[in-house]
Amino acid sequence: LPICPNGSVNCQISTGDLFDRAVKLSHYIHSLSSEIFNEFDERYAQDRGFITKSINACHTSSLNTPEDKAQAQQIQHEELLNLVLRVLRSWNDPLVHLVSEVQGIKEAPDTILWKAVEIEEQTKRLLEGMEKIVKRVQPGDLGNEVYSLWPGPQDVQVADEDSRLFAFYNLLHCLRRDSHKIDNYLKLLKCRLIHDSSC
Amino acid sequence: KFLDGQTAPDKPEIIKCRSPEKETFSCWWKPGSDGGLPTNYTLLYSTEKHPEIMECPDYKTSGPNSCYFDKKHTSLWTIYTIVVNATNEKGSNASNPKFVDVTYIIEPYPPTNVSLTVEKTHLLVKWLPPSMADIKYGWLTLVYELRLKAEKAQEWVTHSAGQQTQFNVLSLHPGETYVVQVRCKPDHGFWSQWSPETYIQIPNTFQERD
Amino acid sequence: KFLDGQTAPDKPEIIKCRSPEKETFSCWWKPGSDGGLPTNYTLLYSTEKHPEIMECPDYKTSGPNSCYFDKKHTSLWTIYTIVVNATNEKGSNASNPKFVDVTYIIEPYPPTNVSLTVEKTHLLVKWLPPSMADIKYGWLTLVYELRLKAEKAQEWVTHSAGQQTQFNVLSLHPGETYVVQVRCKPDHGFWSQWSPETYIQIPNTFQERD
Repeated sequence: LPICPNGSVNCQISTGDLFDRAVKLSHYIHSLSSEIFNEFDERYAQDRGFITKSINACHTSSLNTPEDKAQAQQIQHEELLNLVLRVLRSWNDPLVHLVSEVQGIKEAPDTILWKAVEIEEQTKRLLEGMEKIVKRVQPGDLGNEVYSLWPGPQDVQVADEDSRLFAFYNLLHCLRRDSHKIDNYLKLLKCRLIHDSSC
Repeated sequence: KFLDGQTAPDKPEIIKCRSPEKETFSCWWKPGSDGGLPTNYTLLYSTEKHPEIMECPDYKTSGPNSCYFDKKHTSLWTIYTIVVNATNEKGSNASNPKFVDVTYIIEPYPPTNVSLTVEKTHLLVKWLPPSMADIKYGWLTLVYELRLKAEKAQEWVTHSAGQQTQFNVLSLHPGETYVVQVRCKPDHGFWSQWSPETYIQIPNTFQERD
Repeated sequence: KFLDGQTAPDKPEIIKCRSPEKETFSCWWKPGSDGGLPTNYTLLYSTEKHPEIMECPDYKTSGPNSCYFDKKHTSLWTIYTIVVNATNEKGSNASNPKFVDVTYIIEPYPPTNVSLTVEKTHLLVKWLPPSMADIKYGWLTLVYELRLKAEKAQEWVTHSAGQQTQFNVLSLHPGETYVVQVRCKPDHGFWSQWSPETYIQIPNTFQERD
């Protein structure tokens, strides 16, 4: 089957288009992550002081990610792209777990369940796109290190309700944070690589 | 054998591919003549990531002469090369290939909640965009068109509303009943269907503009 | 000593923290009663990456009862634990801690240079992002909303412009004076204030679309 119309050689989606789609998807994923966190926080976490316990408790905290504009300006785009890929991959298992466990939360509204499923699905789509972008931007080895920074769901199995709710709260808190990082870095990379830092 | 008028089928033509929300898409084809014999149609496709030939996953959902690609088979990140083969006893014939990038074949669902309010000197038409993630999060801009006509008239009057989700229609006749529809289109995409017809009768007290 | 009515100061309250451009931020507090004695306020904070207690780097830039964190002292995606202490001769009292992630307290300044140009069939509204916001680099992404109304009308009509810095407004009445304002919001944050009101009179020659 000829791949491209009338024999043109390089018929593929432009890198600019790939970035556009990745940014739309990351924006959507973060918006959903914020909504699901806020909904859970309002319904299950009020006055439980979970925020103090969630300090330095994200499984991705050890990843050295830029935390202000100056740091982001210094980092090479290959490194930033790979960071985005690593953060995304580190959420594969936790999101699978989140979707299965959310159904066990007492009177969890459908909206929380729907958003968990949607976030997991769209994150997989974004990962597919990021792998394509990284291959396009730096054709070398994609580095498919198996990623499981996530220690696994042991807290969630414990009986006492407070610990179980905190385990969820922390997962959603970290998801909101990491999805915002991914969204921010992708918007920045798009401006840098596609619009020559002149968005 | 050819004397009995039976031949291989004509080349089918892929007429359009559309996606309502970039998560799924469908393609439709127009068969050519079937050469006087029972003819079978298969849609084959490949993508950059999976260059091996795959067959249409679902010939039913989008109706006759169609192929429906569900979420699992729809990727934002690749160009699809699609061909339809017509085959009968005498042989087969393939359509020209169609190259599809899902982001550029969006035909959104129509606008919703069309509301009509008669104000002193004009009719205020308001609507909501179709519910689609990209729109809700401000990442896909839609432009709108509305059309209206007196109930018994033949000709529609069409207005372009740009990105607005409301529009003031002037010069209407008191006592007349009007029917209104709205449609929308993304930057790189196709016009939606028109929204269902909405009716309104202009009261006699309406101040016609000179 | 207590007979002279002098006591330790009341507990202060941290009322708000805001970042205008995702690169610096400020917090403001409301003092309680000073117990009748000269009272001193200190803001102390720690972050996830630097758990040791640090003091506010700049009590001046953001006005009275405030602390300003410049670029060097501002990090995103990390929780700041902030407390304000009130101290006088009789003792001291600490506010409740406030937990802040700068990522979620961004409230930009309004858009600037709002310009209105009457074109043949519509009003073109154009504006610039707030001066301090570095949009070019992509660290901050803004979306915009504009509203307008006839000068004497009560109801504003609001339009969402997405990331664009201009918008065509249709269905305006010739001879009418309109007031327009624009505001902006980071992709994930708080709406700015509305820009100052800008006025324009639509000439009588203006072609109402119909």
